[in-house]
Amino acid sequence: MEFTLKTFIFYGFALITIASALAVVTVRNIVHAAFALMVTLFGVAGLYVFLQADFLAATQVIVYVGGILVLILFGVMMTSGRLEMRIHIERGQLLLGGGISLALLMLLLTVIANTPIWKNLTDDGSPLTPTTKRIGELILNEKFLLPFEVVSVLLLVALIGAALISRKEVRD
Amino acid sequence: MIVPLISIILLAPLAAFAIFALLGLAKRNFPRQDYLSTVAMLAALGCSLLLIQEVVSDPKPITVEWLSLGSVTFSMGFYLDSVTVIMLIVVTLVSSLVHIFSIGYMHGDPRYSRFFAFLSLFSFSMLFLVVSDNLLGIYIGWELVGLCSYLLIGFWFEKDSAANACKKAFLTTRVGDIGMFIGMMMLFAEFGTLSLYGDSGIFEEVTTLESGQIAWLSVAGILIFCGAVGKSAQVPLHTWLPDAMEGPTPVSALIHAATMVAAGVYLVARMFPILTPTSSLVIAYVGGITALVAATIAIVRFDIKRVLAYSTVSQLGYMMLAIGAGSYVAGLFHLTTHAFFKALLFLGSGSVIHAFHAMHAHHDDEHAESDEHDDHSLVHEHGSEIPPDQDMRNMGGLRKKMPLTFITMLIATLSISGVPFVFSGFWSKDAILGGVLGQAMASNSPHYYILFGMALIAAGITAFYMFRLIFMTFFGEPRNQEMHDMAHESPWVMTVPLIVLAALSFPAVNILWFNENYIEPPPQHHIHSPQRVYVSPDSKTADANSGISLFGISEAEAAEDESGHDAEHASDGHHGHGPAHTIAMVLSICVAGLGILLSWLFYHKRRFSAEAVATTFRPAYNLFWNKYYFDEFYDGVLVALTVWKSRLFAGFDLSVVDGIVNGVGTVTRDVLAAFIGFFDNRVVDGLVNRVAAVTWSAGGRIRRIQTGAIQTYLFVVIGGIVLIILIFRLF
Amino acid sequence: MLLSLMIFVPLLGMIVVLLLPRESDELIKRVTLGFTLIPLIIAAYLFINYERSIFGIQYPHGPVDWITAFNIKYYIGIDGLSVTLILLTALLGPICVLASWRNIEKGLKAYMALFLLLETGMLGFFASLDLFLFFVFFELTLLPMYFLIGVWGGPRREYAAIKFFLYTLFGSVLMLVAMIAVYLNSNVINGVAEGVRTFDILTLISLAATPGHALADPGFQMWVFLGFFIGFAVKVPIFPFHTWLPDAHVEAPTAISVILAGVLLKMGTYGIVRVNMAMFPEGLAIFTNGVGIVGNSLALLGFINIVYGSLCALAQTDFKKLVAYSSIGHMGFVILGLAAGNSEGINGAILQMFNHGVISAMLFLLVGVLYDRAHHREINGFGGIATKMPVYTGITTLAFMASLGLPGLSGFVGEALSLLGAFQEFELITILSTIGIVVGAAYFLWTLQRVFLGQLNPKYEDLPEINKREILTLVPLGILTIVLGIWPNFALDMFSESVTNLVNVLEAI
Amino acid sequence: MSLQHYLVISSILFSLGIFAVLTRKNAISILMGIELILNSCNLNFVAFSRFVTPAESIVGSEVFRFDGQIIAIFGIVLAAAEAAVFLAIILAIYREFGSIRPDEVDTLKG
Amino acid sequence: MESLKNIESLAYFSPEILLVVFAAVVIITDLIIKNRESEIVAYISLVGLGCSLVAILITNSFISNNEPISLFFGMIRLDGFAVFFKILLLLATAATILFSLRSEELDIKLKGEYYALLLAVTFGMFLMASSTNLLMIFIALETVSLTSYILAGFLTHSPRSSEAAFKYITYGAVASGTMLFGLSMLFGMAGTGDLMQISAQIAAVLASGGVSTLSVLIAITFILAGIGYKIASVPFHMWSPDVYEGAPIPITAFLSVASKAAGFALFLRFFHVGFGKPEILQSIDWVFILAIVSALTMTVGNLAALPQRNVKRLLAYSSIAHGGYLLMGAVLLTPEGLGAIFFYLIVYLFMNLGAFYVVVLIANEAGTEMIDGYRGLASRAPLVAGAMAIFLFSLTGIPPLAGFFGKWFLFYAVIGEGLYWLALIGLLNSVVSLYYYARIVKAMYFETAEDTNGLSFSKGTFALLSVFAVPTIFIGLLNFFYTISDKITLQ
Repeated sequence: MEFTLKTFIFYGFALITIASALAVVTVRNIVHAAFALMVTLFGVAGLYVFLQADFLAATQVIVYVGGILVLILFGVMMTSGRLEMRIHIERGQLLLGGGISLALLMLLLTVIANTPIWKNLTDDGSPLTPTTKRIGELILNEKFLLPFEVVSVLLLVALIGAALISRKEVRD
Repeated sequence: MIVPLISIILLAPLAAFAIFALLGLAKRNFPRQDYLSTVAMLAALGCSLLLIQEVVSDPKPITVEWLSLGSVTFSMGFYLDSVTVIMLIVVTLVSSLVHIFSIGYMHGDPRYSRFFAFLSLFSFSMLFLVVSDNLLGIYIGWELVGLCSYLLIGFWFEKDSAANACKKAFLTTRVGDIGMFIGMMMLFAEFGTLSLYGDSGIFEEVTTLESGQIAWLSVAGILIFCGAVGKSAQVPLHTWLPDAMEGPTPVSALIHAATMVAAGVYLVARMFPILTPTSSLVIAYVGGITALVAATIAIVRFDIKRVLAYSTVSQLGYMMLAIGAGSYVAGLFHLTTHAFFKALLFLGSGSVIHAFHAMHAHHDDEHAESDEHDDHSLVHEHGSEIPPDQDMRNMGGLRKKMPLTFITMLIATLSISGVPFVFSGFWSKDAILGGVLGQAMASNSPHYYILFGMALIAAGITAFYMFRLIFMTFFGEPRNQEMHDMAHESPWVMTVPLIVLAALSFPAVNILWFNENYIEPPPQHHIHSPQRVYVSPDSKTADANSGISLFGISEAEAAEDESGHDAEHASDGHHGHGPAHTIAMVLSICVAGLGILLSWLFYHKRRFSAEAVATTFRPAYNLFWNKYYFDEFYDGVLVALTVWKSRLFAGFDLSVVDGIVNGVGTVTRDVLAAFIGFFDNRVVDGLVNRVAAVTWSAGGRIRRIQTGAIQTYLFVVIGGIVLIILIFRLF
Repeated sequence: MLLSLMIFVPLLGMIVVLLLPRESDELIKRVTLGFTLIPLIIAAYLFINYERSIFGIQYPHGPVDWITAFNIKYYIGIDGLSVTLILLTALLGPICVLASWRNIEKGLKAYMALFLLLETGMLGFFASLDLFLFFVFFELTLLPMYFLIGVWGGPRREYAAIKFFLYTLFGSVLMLVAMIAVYLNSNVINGVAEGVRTFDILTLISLAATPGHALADPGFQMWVFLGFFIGFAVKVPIFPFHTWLPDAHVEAPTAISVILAGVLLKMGTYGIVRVNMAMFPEGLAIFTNGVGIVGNSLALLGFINIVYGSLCALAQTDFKKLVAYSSIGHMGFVILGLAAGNSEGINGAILQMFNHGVISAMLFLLVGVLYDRAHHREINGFGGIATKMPVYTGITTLAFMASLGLPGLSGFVGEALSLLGAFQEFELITILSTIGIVVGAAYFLWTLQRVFLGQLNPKYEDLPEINKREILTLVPLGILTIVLGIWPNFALDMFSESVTNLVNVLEAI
Repeated sequence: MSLQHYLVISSILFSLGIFAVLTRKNAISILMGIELILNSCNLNFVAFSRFVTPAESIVGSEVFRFDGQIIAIFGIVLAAAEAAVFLAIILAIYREFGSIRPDEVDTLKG
Repeated sequence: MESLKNIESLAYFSPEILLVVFAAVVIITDLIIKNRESEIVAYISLVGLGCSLVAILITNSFISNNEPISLFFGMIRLDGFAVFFKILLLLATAATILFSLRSEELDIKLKGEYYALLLAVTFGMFLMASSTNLLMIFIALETVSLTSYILAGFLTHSPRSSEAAFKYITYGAVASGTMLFGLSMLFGMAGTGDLMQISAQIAAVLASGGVSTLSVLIAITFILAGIGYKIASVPFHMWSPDVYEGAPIPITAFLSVASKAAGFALFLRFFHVGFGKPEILQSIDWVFILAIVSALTMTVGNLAALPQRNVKRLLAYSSIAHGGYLLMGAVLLTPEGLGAIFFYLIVYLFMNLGAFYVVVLIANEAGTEMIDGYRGLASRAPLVAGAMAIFLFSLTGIPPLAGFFGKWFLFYAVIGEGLYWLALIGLLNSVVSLYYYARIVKAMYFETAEDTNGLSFSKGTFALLSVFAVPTIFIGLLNFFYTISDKITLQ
């Protein structure tokens, strides 16, 4: 693979994504972790662009960064009562967790390496084309209408539920 | 006529019992159970006498099908030959007399009616045993008489000694019965039937056996004999009989002297055709040893009933010896005479006891209290305490107070001692002695000479201890004046039977035995050795056996012997005519006279002191006094072992089997569940914690079990996934 | 139809009882009694009208389609074996109701309802000709029994009840596996599955005798035999599955002990005859005619049961426990007889089943009578009560004598025939088994002595004699004991044809 | 920039997410871990959509492969909904237990 | 088989639509009537379920010759299988609504939301039972999960409830995330989201060596995490005792029956349709793995249930065990296995819901969920105790109760496949299970209460109780249900 700017940028995104994800799972400060997560999410969005998923990248940024991350930060703020305390992570748990995660990673890498049909599939280099219209058609008129409708119900439920549960007091 | 007669014989006593039982369920009594039972018995007696005429020369069993199992059929039925009829008469006669005697003897007992009912049931069972034509029927009657014996020995069950004695009697005889049952099983397995007579009966089938095949038959014969060992109180299962004297005396007279104990003899006589030389010899030895052992024990007893009991054992041994030695008829003859005189002796002693114990406080608590702890022993120790009214040391000089009792008992004693010629006992005993000696001479086997010697010694001892009894009881001065004053002659209901029985002790009354045409010889065939000496006391032709031709198992040998022994043999069947009988008679008269003389010197004249002799021969005396330690042996070893073992088993059951099951349960419930719980709560967590042990100790925290922590669960999820994949990869 | 009526009348009775008001104790008792008498009448009718000389099923009802997906049918009928046990069950029904007349203090209604349900289960079990139905009825007895022991039992009733339940369920589980295996193979001939599968016991029996049929394969038969056998062995109970029995018997109320000993144990042996022996003769042959210890295993189990049960009984101080262990011993004779596989053995075993049902029922009733008066069962705590209760003592003696195998009473015939049969096949084991007879006599007599004979324990100066109702419960059993002792053909006739047939099958192996 | 690149990235993200979920002592950190996991899944879908799936439709000369993308879109939406509910529950937990340490929420156990 | 397009599909989708519509109606009514304690919303929900049931029956009549109808471009499918599960789920939901009406725990002011959520979750479950597309499967699963989290944590004033919700969502999110990763791998291997095509595609690439078995295995295992957590199979079961204990009892009942049933619907469709091909089985014997999982599941469930003292928690473990039994049938890939599952689910529906209903009643009246609270129930409330005994023994599998027939069917199917060891483990497990079920019975019947006052229940309570108890007695005895179970197939 020739080393072009594109690849350089790709590796940059990949590195940023992974590094920030690593930060998310390692930094002690939850707010720092949240910001690291933001970086990760951006990184993934960038990768989406590389995969010619422009609409998806935008959605990623809007929903994740604009929505979920904000929610998380809210959550952090609302539950920060004991944040000042040092959270002591037991080393054993850390080691075991790390071990299992690593084992899992190894397994997955083995799979990736041992799946012929996933090999040698390189970017055909086709130019970025807008996908929004087609996605809109698919979702609203074609194959993905039903999931779309169901998800809307799901969102409604989540809305009601979140409101319900996080409500301060429902006692009589 | 046979069937209705036998039906009456069997059903009359049964009905008497049934009426009692049915009314008993309604908690009522038949007002005169005593008369009812007695009349029933007399009816049976009458029918038995009528049967004398019915016996034909070639009897056939009369059977009904009892059980049919497809290929196999068990039938029940009667077989009526002369022996049966004589037995019937003996049983019904003695039973009737005992019934009558009991009306007086048991008078005033709170369970008076029950006593008669039990007597009736016993009579039925005994008669059933006698008439049965097959082993199964015999076995049924056999066990039923055992039951009645149990019930009657334990009649005064408030006495712990009686309660122990009845249980002991039943159990001991049952041990023998098991042997008999196994013997029956062997016969059944071989022949497929338990019928004795008839075309496919055992006696017919046994003739088809080759002589090489009879080893098992010897075993079967001995096993069947085991039943008789139990029932007829042969060594080593004799210990129950003396203890059985705890029962009322009429019971002792009827069951434990005249009939039931003789059933063993009857059984062996009945099974005569299947006895092989080996089994015969075993029987003879057991009988001989029993005769001797029991006689020696009897010498040192003071309890009047126990003397008689050991005497009975001894006499039964005699009969066994006779049959074992081939003197089939002699054995049965002695059975009959013994039944009469021994019943008489018992009833006489009952009369004495009755006299001493007019108040009939049978169940006074005097000798009951020592037995409180007996609950814990399976078989109780055996009446070392003598009831005062039975202790001969309390008696003496009774002949004037109770003349009738004295005279009748004296007649019986003379009979049993073998005083010559006028008493039936002499003839029957002589027939046995002659038979054994004849056998010994015929077979030239040292065994039978030894046995003859034993029999002879036993005869002498018998005369000795019987006269000892008479002297101690009826002669001399009263030793216990208080009791003596109380004593009185018994009422007529008790003395009349005594007189009748005394009359029966004379040979003239036992006429049937002297009629050689009436007594059928047992069937003979080639498995029998020349020991088959068929001896009739008064028959020249008694020795009508063809079995002489073979000796033992080997035919060649047998043929050789045939010629050698024929001459001697031809004559030894007849008492008084052959050399064997002559020798036997002379010897027997001598030993009897010697015994009586010694007894007279010891106990009447007091020329010698019995105590002094006892001291001189202390070991022998101890042996006799302790009855050869049989009871101690059983108690100490067998019974203790059984109880101990069963306790062990129960312990095993509780602790081990249950323990294993509970253990499995516990393992399942506790360990595995705990493990699962552990797994749920601790393993993963515990692993985490253990790995972090350094942190814990450093922090000095008490170990905190993080149950319910969600991340534990997640560890399991992810770990599970990895595990499943890895496990699968391994396959 | 008559048979179905008999089976389901108690069920109907249960519903009726449940609808009665809770307070009307007397009415409930009478209604229950009535509903147990009807099956008795029908059973007696069947018993009398059963054509003895014919081998085969009589009074059949069905086969009616039930669960078509598995070709399960409602199919009942009787042969000589089942009609005998049905009579026993139906007879014990009213007796047990009478025995429960006074001593059920709480929840009488539920007690009676459960009892009626139990009776339906038992009757149905003996009449079933469909293996599945058979199993369902077999299990149907579990629930009521569990409650009857657990609610109305003695101090350790909870333990006893669950133990009983767990044991039996464990056994049935293996049975279920075997049953499914049989069903699945019921249409396989020469390795090819064709036609419908079936649960019909009669059909299965004939299939298992068809050469080339999957059911006839000795290896298959062995495993299936084992599955069924363990299931039934728990019920019998055969060592080492027996430890539930003493607990259950001791804790259960009198009437329930009676049913347990009288009928439930018979379900095990009946199952062994009906399924294990008739259906899997090849499997049976491995354990009775095979080589070495395996070939003697069934007889050995019988022997162990006899000796072990008797010795355990000897060691007991609890009257009821003694009787319970004696049951183990006596069921050993059944096993021994069945192991013999010949006419005498099997007939004897079946007769012994019936006799043991009658005798042990009597024994438990008698223990109950005493317990109701003295409120304990310590054998050593009594003494001399024969003076106070002569009639009771008389009946007890009868029962004891019958139980220890006194000839002339029913216990003897079955035992003797079993032994006679077994001796022909297993000489040594049978001879050793006779130890059980002596020990049996020993513990019964010893008990008799300790409880009834000797000095009267002053505590029981005022012990009331057995009353009329109690006598009424005992008399029919006592009569049966005597009648069967004198005239065993009364019962033997019923099933000897069936047994002959079975023996022919077994001997053909 | 082959498929495998993306797959490796997503695998790493996934493992990191799992690691977070297993070890973080803060409920919100766990939520972040979950978001990482979901992102890795989405990345997978999009990558497969780009490289593996057959052309969904051809409009003119352009080849569109959308299934994976649309799944990813739904994935994002679901993640959002889940996050909302999760946070609501975290708030409730915080209210009841005064802590959002997952190992302190352990009254239900055994 | 052509898939119907969106508009054409609507008619077949009417049961689901009705549920959503009624959920909306419930919320709107709740807003309108102001009285937040009114139970009218519950009845509206019931009407909604009724309408949906009618719609299901109507749509069922469209399926002729067992020919499934593919809807919405193959997103979901209408077949007998789906119809069966829909009816089952509907009944479970109806029962849950009735329980909720009686539960004092749920005597709160948020009725409108509560019932709307119940309808929504039912909607999600319907989709789980009929989805044939990876995306649809995941969305359906998430709908059910999210709603369940909320329902489990519905008692906001109860720490237990919140904790349950927290654990549930954490666990669920991880499990479903893992599953999604697995789905993505599957998508990557097959290149399509349609289950039918996936099946063919995977078989093809496996055969051609395009993917290694390990890859497929990992994908399956990851997906199993998501489905396994729904049906609470080992090792994905650990959430369920905690959640069941913490959640409101009606929800616990609902989760243990409906959620599990829906999970099984998904499981069956996914594994039977997606991976049931012999070609796939040749290289990946997942049947064996799942058989082990099934054995472990019932063993763990039963053994862990033994020491429990809280009836709810005990029943939670018990339902894990029952999941294990069902799993036995699910791994068989035979019509018998399927039929057994269908039948068992019918039975399980009645007996388990019945048991939970009694738990609700006792929690209301005696105020406790502990076994000790059941002491002497036989005398305090004989009918309730009797019904409970029936349910418990049916759960154990004692004839003639339906549970026995259910187990019979299952073990029959298992042995039919020659898996004797599995059947034996299962059966021994039933023996073990007797022990803990009987502990409750023991408390009710063999022990006496300190408080001997009778408990009084309304007639409606008894009526509802008998609605569960009567079928628990009779289902097994009637041929009808076997016929139904036998008819349903899965293509």
